[in-house]
Amino acid sequence: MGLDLEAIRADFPILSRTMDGGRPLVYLDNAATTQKPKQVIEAMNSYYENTNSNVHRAVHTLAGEATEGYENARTEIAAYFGSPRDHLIFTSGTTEAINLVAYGWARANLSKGDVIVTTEMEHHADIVPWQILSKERGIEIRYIPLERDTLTLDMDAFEIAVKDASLICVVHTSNVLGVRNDVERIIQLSKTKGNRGNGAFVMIDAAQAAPHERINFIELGCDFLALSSHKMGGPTGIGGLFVKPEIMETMDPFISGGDMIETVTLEGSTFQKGPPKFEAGTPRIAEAFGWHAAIKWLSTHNMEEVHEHVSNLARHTAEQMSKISGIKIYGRHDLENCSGVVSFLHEKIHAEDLAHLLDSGGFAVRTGHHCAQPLMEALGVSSTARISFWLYNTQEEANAFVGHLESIVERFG
Amino acid sequence: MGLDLEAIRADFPILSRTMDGGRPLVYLDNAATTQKPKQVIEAMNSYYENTNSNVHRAVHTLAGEATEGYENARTEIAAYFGSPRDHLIFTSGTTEAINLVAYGWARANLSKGDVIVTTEMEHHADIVPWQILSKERGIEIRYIPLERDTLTLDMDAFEIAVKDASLICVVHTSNVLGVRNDVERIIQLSKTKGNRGNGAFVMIDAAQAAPHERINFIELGCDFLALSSHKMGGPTGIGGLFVKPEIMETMDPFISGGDMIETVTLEGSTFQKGPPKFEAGTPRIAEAFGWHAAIKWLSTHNMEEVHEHVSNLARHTAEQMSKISGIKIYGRHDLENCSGVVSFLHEKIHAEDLAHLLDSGGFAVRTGHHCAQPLMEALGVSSTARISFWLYNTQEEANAFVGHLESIVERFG
Amino acid sequence: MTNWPLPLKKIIAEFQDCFDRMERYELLFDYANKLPHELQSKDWTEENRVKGCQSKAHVECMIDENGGFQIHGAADANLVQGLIAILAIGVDGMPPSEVASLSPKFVDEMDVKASLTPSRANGFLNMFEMIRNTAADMETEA
Amino acid sequence: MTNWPLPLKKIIAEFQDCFDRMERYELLFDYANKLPHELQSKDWTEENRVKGCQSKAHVECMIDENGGFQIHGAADANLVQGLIAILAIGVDGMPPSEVASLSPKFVDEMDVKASLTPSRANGFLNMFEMIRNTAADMETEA
Ligand SMILES: Cc1ncc(COP(=O)(O)O)c(C=O)c1O
Ligand SMILES: Cc1ncc(COP(=O)(O)O)c(C=O)c1O
Repeated sequence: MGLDLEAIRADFPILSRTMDGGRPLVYLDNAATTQKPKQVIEAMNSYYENTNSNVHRAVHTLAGEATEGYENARTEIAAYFGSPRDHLIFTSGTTEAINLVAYGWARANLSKGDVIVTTEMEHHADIVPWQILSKERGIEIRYIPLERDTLTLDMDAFEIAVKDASLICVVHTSNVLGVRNDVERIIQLSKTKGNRGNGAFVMIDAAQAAPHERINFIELGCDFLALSSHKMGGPTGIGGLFVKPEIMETMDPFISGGDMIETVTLEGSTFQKGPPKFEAGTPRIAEAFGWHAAIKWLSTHNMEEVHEHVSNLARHTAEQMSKISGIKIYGRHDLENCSGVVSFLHEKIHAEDLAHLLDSGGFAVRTGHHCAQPLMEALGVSSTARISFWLYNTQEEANAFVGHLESIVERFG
Repeated sequence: MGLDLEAIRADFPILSRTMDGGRPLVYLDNAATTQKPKQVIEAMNSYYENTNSNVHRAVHTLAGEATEGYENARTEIAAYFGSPRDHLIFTSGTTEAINLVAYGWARANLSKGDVIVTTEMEHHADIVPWQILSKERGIEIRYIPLERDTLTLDMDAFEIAVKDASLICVVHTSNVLGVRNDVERIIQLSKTKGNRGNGAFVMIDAAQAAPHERINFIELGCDFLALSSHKMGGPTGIGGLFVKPEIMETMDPFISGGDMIETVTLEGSTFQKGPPKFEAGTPRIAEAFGWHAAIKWLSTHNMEEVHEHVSNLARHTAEQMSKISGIKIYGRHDLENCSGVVSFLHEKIHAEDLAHLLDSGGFAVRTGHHCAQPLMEALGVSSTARISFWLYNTQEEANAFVGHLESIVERFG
Repeated sequence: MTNWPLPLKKIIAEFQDCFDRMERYELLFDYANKLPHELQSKDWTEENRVKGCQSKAHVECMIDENGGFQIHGAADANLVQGLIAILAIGVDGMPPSEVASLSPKFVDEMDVKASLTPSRANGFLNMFEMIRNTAADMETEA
Repeated sequence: MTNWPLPLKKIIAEFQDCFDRMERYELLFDYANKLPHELQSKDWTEENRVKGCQSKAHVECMIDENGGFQIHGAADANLVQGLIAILAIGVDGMPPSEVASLSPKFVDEMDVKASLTPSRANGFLNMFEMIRNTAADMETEA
């Protein structure tokens, strides 16, 4: 079997775009955002052309169809992640999802003296909200270090740190190193040893995992799971937070206003139960239709094959790249479960120059700190260049990339 | 001159949809959300088919085009509202915009003993965030009552209340009554008499005003202006908060994470200045392209004509409806600056039944409390039915609506 | 047509004879006045409220002296009350076990979109589910 | 072609003679090594940092003994440093008044996309604006 790359690529209109000098686009910035299949674009079009209406609380036909479609999206997206629909709160993305944990759950359930454990490997989205909370409430943050030699989390340090922790926040798969953390073990340790044996709460940032790994929220057993639609073929502007219902009940409202209330009087308000309590105002309706279409599209592929494909591409490419003189790879691509991300630097050519030079060959490559400055600090660099593969990338693209990189190094290195 | 309704309608694909029994769709739920012209749908398509990339901090061609388009959207949308680009923070809509004032500004600048003045006429989006803040911080909320006979704000009460107020939050145009408040006077009184003569801060909820009235944030002189794209022809999932820059500087970050930081270390973070500080994570990129297209499209029309058109439709329709036996209108449509909204009830037929019966004629009408329960309380009802016109609605549609309503009342009244 | 209880079958046929949606609504309005066991508004409690309905709807299930099922209900909107009435008439006196296995599809056959009032959860389906569950409980208790 | 200062005109012509973007980048790399007044990295301060550049870039404006304009600068990325060098060469010794009225369009004519590094604000344009403003200030002060 295997993935039918030709058919897959045909679903993505942007992949036939040509760049400077008629070169084909080789899109290797998928960890930043993936491209969208036409099925997703069409689902949103069709929403706007046939159905558009505000959802909930109206009885006309369009409102009925929009509400049904919107809530259906919740049902199907939740099901894709192995959950009933009442576990999924729509947010604008992973960042807002983590902020919802910080504002809605942590501020209601943690206080001075509590400890949050997170890691050096995190994206800023999983650092800054905790730092702000820490400053506001005197909650302590401890960072699990990255082992400098293996570029994986120091699990011994984790085992010690988890004991005092009320909340553990860990990235499932790094957006820089391509490393997948052993989240199963992290969750298990948190639940058994966390909070002095009473069990700690766990938030998993799955932004980089969901695009190539099927995640089952219920089986995984964490309390919170944060996601972005735009990194898995869906539109911008939407994402989600999965929350165990019994924990959702202990959360205070965060963003408030219409649609999340039960009653409002001048004296005060009462709130809805479940996800609606956290979805104030007009929701991201077209975006929910789009994300749903992305999930449907992804479901037509075998995610184990997808994972194998992107991780093989990354592994082979990293191997080839490391043979180019002056190129250093930051990450682990020998691990079987590595993602499609390869970070690298050249000893002489500045990462930003590299990216420009690669772009002139049609290769879309990101550079910078990748919103992970503490990780950069741990790696001893201020930025890296990064390529990241998704299911539509081909071995030919990877080869062409390596070839172009080689010629750049020869000419400019 | 006047609006070329035929050309306008041709821009909206959904308006040619037929409903039950082949009847044309008569969309009268514009206050909930407007339909989108094809220019908006196409702008988002083109973004996804040609440009899609994450913005900021990358140098490849797609990222450059996406960033340019995204930031260009900010420039042009801000300009439409008479402002430089650094006055506009993108949010997911009016609700999040008001929450940003509550979390980012009010929590940093108000404390126990401070008074927030708002009104009985507000949408829940402009009530619940203040109630939550009030509970959390002991800040007092005072509600300016609605004059029961004129259905306008009690300005005498306002003149008294404003003196103690640190922050005034008022809806520009009611989503139920069609009444436009005298926001110019409210702002002037707030600035001169507010906060014991030191001047109070003013937040204007312009969600219902922007679709048919050209608002100039700088000339208006308020401190905060909240908006939703989806109510003015743009996509769901985006809106904005206009803030005076000197006030933006006094705001704490709200949602935090990537892209809004300057530096992150394990010890703490420093933040960007201006709007970026409040836009954490991957922004609503396609949505910004879409909203920009909506603004461009709206700019091709004379907003004074648009206002006259919707307000005439509302006025004439309300007049006709009030002649139907048992129908009672809630609102003021004799006022020259009324919006396109007409709320009504029948003395015998339940509002929800009315909406179903109207829907069977192809008329999309909303019922409920319209996220304004305190206003419903003031009107002495628990809900109303509501029609709301926008620039594509025609006098023929309005007539057909009145005719169908008449026949319903005859048959079921 | 599925094998509906006879009273329901008759009602469905009536609706299918209607000329258009307006006529079906008229019929629903008629049924709203035919509630076999009206729940007086003084007996409307938080407990018997149907969740997910935009309008107020209240329903309670009982067993009559012969062990037959009874729905007592009412709503402020006529179309909703009409649906409650039809359901109440359709199952009146039936053994709870049969009620427990009833499908809500009959509403589709009646072709009244009112059933689809798009609340967060569908009000009618919520009501139906609640009634079936109560019937199933009565069954096991009996 | 706009009426650029002669040294700039020459440089633009050089770029226009390039075969493709890669060759233009090569030329930019060459110019990066031709900074007329390199700002040593020990002199890189928050004050002379160019905002909106992703890479580190620092620029200071001075007046030479003949009252001519001078750009002292450097960057960690070569393409950025190349642009600084071209600008520095292009305006070296020019009267500040002329610098103040220069247009940034010459970069378009050189057809190097590097100038378009899509930061929040365009780094190169920020630098250019800063240089023009400084030149204008020198003018009024003089
Ligand atoms: C007056 C007013 N304010 C605020 C809102 C909330 O806007 P959104 O739902 O787009 O956040 C609405 C929309 O219903 C409104 O009419
Ligand atoms: C690991 C990780 N977490 C969080 C985020 C933030 O996601 P978003 O920008 O969609 O909110 C990203 C995306 O860059 C990421 O890679």
